[in-house]
Amino acid sequence: MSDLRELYLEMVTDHAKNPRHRGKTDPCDCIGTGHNPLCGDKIVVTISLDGETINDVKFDGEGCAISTASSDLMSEVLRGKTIQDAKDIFHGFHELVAGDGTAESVPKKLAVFSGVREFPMRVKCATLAWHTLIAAIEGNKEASTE
Amino acid sequence: MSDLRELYLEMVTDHAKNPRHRGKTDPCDCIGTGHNPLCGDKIVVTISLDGETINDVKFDGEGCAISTASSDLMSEVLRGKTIQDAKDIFHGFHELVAGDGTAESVPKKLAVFSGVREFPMRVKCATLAWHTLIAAIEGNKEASTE
Amino acid sequence: MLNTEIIADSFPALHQTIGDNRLVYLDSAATTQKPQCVIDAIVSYYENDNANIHRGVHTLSQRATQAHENARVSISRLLHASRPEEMVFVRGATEAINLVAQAFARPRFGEGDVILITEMEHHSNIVPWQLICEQTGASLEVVPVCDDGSIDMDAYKSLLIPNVVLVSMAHVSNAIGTINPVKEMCKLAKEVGATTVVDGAQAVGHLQVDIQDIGCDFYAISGHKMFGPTGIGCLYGKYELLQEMEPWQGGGDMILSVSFEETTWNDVPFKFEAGTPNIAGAIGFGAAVSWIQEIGYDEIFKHEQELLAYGREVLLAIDGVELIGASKQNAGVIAFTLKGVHPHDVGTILDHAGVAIRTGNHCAEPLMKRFGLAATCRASLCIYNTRKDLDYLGVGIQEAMRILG
Amino acid sequence: MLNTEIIADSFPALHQTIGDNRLVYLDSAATTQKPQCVIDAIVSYYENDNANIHRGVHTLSQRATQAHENARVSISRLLHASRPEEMVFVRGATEAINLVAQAFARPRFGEGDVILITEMEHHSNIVPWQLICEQTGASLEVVPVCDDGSIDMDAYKSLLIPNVVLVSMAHVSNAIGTINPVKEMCKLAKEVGATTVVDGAQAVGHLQVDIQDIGCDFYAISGHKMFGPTGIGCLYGKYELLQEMEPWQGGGDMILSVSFEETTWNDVPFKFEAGTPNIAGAIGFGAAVSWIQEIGYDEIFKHEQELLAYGREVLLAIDGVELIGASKQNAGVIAFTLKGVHPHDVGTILDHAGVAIRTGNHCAEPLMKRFGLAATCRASLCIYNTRKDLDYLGVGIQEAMRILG
Ligand SMILES: Cc1ncc(COP(=O)(O)O)c(C=O)c1O
Ligand SMILES: Cc1ncc(COP(=O)(O)O)c(C=O)c1O
Repeated sequence: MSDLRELYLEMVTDHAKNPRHRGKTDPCDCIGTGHNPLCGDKIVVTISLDGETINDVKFDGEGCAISTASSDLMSEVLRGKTIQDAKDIFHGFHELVAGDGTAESVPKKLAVFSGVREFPMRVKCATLAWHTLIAAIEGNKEASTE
Repeated sequence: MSDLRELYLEMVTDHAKNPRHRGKTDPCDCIGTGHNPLCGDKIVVTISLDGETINDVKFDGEGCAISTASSDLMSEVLRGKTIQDAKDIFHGFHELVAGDGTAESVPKKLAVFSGVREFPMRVKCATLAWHTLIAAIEGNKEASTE
Repeated sequence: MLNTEIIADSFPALHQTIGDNRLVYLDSAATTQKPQCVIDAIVSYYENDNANIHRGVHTLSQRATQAHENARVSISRLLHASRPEEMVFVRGATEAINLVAQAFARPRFGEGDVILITEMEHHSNIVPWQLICEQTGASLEVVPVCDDGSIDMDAYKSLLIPNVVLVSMAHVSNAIGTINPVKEMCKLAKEVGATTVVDGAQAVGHLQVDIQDIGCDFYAISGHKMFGPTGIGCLYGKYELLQEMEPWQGGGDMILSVSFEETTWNDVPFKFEAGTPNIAGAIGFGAAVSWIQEIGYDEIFKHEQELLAYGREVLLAIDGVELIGASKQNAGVIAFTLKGVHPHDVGTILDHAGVAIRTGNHCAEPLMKRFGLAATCRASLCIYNTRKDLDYLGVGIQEAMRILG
Repeated sequence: MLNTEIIADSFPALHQTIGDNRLVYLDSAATTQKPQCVIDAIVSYYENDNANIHRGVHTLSQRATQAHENARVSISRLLHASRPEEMVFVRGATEAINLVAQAFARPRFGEGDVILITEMEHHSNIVPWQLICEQTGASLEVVPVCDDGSIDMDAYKSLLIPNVVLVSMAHVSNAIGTINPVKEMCKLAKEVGATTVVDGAQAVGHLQVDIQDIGCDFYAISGHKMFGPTGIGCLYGKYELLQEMEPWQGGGDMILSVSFEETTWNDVPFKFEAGTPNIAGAIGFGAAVSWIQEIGYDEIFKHEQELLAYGREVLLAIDGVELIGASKQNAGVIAFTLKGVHPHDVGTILDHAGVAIRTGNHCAEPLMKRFGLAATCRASLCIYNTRKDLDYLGVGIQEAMRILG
């Protein structure tokens, strides 16, 4: 049986309860809206860019613990990264929570989501922020996990 | 198990193969069309009346052995009967083939249809002519057994 | 009190563990579990009588036809329809409502006509009418819901203007469990000449429904929400209305005769049942009806009311729990939120404890919005549930509070 | 040759007697019998995983969702669809064709447009188009059938004028078994820009179907005609076409979000799957597909062709038997009449001997008229039939001739 404690690690619940990156970037160069119809969550991700470099990422909206923590930690790890970095990190992250990836292939802070893989119904919660980020970068306004 | 020989008594197969009352009455005071979608049969029943008395009944169209024999024997027993008689006989006949009736309650010639009761899917074949007759009398042009 | 342990014994799916915990199934509003007799009826059909129905002369076809039509008779009696021909077999309540919308409303409604629904409807009783409005130019009006989850009857009365051509309402809300005064609502609707549709998906598994007494024109039900199989349901329609209606789908069995020049429709209800129906489904549905009748609605309703009261008590004893729309006339549905904990997380944590509830918008987004929520938790009760089940629910919720609250 | 005795062993319904005689089931074109594995899959769903699908976080709902979607994948692979999203679950072929008619054709067609079907169609592929013609002003044209039961391809070509917007044709005729050259017909239809619909109800249980190779836009199938449960089928539609189409029914699961102001549709195929689907049906359908793949179409087709040849031989040896439309490219369907004996009587007499055939117009009245008949007898073959079955058929027919001929 999958272990609940692996899903709700302290770092996850901490970021879920006290997100550090809630809000809207200023300036806001890209904006995307994400929707997870499974739980009714809607989030808005904003990005400020300096050329190809991500200066800041923020998110807004209500979500479950997994989705909020994932949004917050995504915002945290992407600061100062390039757009290509962001895509690569998402790839690794997606492999971690839904594929064969290991904790080594993602920035350390994201390793706390390793437990998600055991909860297939929660994969979409963990990836919603990322899908929304990519949509924002690519100029699609909306992302949905369904 | 129901007995096939009870269904296809010689009198039934004889009237089915050599119906005596095929055609159209002249004059034709009432006409009705009957349709049994179960087997695709369509028959036309015509009646010549003298007041309330049935002078002649004939039928036309293709049908299965049960339906043809029933049409033919109906035509035979109804000659000279009143309309009310016809309705009463149909009532007894219906009870015989689909209800609790016995051979005593129908004109002798119709008793050959006693076996139909054991073949529920054939009740409609046996009653099609009668439904059509009633429809003709009551001025409804069409009868259907379904 | 009813011996529900014995009742639960007839439901094979209830006898399993999720991880280390016994399954506690509190999601019957989504779909009920199936008693053994229903499963057996399906198996027996496939193992003994499997054949296509209508128009077959061979024995299997006769048996299958008989069993299929017997089910129609059982269901029509359960709901007190005036004749079996008033029950049209469909896939479920959703198809039933769409059938009314497309075959009744679409050819009749137009600009200026008003369709009235309530704020607590399931999407299945919203979207078909939105489509009709788009297709015909009619407009949709919505009766608001009070804070306690009951319909605002004053608002209902004032919305019932003569332009209202159809009123459609849930008998029981799937999201919060409100039992609506459908008899009174139908009576009022009739006064302005409106056709009435009652969405009974959440009612018939839990309380006695007498269609004649309610006085509605149409009533929609789903087999799978009343111990029956998936993929089968019924639309009840008044005989005269069904007769006047356009056909629904075209195909086999719904016609009397077909030619390229002229096609004549079959009689009601076959006119609406094109193609091979869900024969096994109908037969299983019939078995479910027999099962319900064996227990009796009095027992069912009493038991679920008792559990409802107990469940509310258990939940309200937990700090941070808020009940949503817990009206006085309520079926066994408990909608709630947990302070600071998202329903989706509650669902996962409860599942881990073996407790199955539903979380989300329950296909009732407008009602969620009415209560200012994106999602809720919903525990829905059934005759096979026990107080112990609700104790487990309470323990699981406390665990969720501990982890995330 | 295949060991069909072993195959027949997996079909519980085949092991019974009708009166004193072993059941000989020759009515598989109406519905096939079900192998044990299909029945088991249904039972297992109800006994272990029964839950509503999509949007549930609890274990049962996850399992049910997974099983339901796995079935979609299996079916899409069987038919060589390019992705599972191209398979829409419906009640059966009839609903599939109605879906195309209402959600694709109705909003697009109008006066001057021509819908082309053939003279051998099942009512389910005639009436939906008659309704569309009535609703849109389009007109229906019909490709004639030759004496041997094949499509008159010259006539087809000359009917394919640029006004033809849609062609719909049976892959295999249910009434006489003709296998139509659907690949060529689709190619020709494409040349005039017509959308193509293939009614595959009678094909997929008997021969390998490669949708990509056929090149059609839509393909309709019924689970119950290919060893699966009743009440489930699929519409295959090209992904781009499905995306462009209007929704079918409105309700739960077919929307992304609902508000009274604006409702957004869900993605394909969910846009067309409103309400709780026939979950057990889909899962059983998936099991039927696995069963077919285990046997393999090569074996199935070879066996049925062999039986067809033998069956024709048996029948033609009886005085008074006439075969109807026995074309060269024919599936295992033998349509026949008996001189001087009405098919309905043949059906009763054969049933008495334990032999189940179908009699009547086979939901193909126009084709009956084409052959100047009101009804025929039809023996339809399946992988589980044997030569012995056909011997019994022959004996029964001789009995019918003796009694009534
Ligand atoms: C050729 C053909 N098309 C369509 C259908 C309709 O299938 P269903 O009754 O499963 O909807 C049938 C079934 O008899 C058929 O044989
Ligand atoms: C109140 C209500 N109406 C309609 C429906 C739709 O029923 P089905 O999904 O069986 O078509 C549901 C099912 O969730 C419901 O709860």
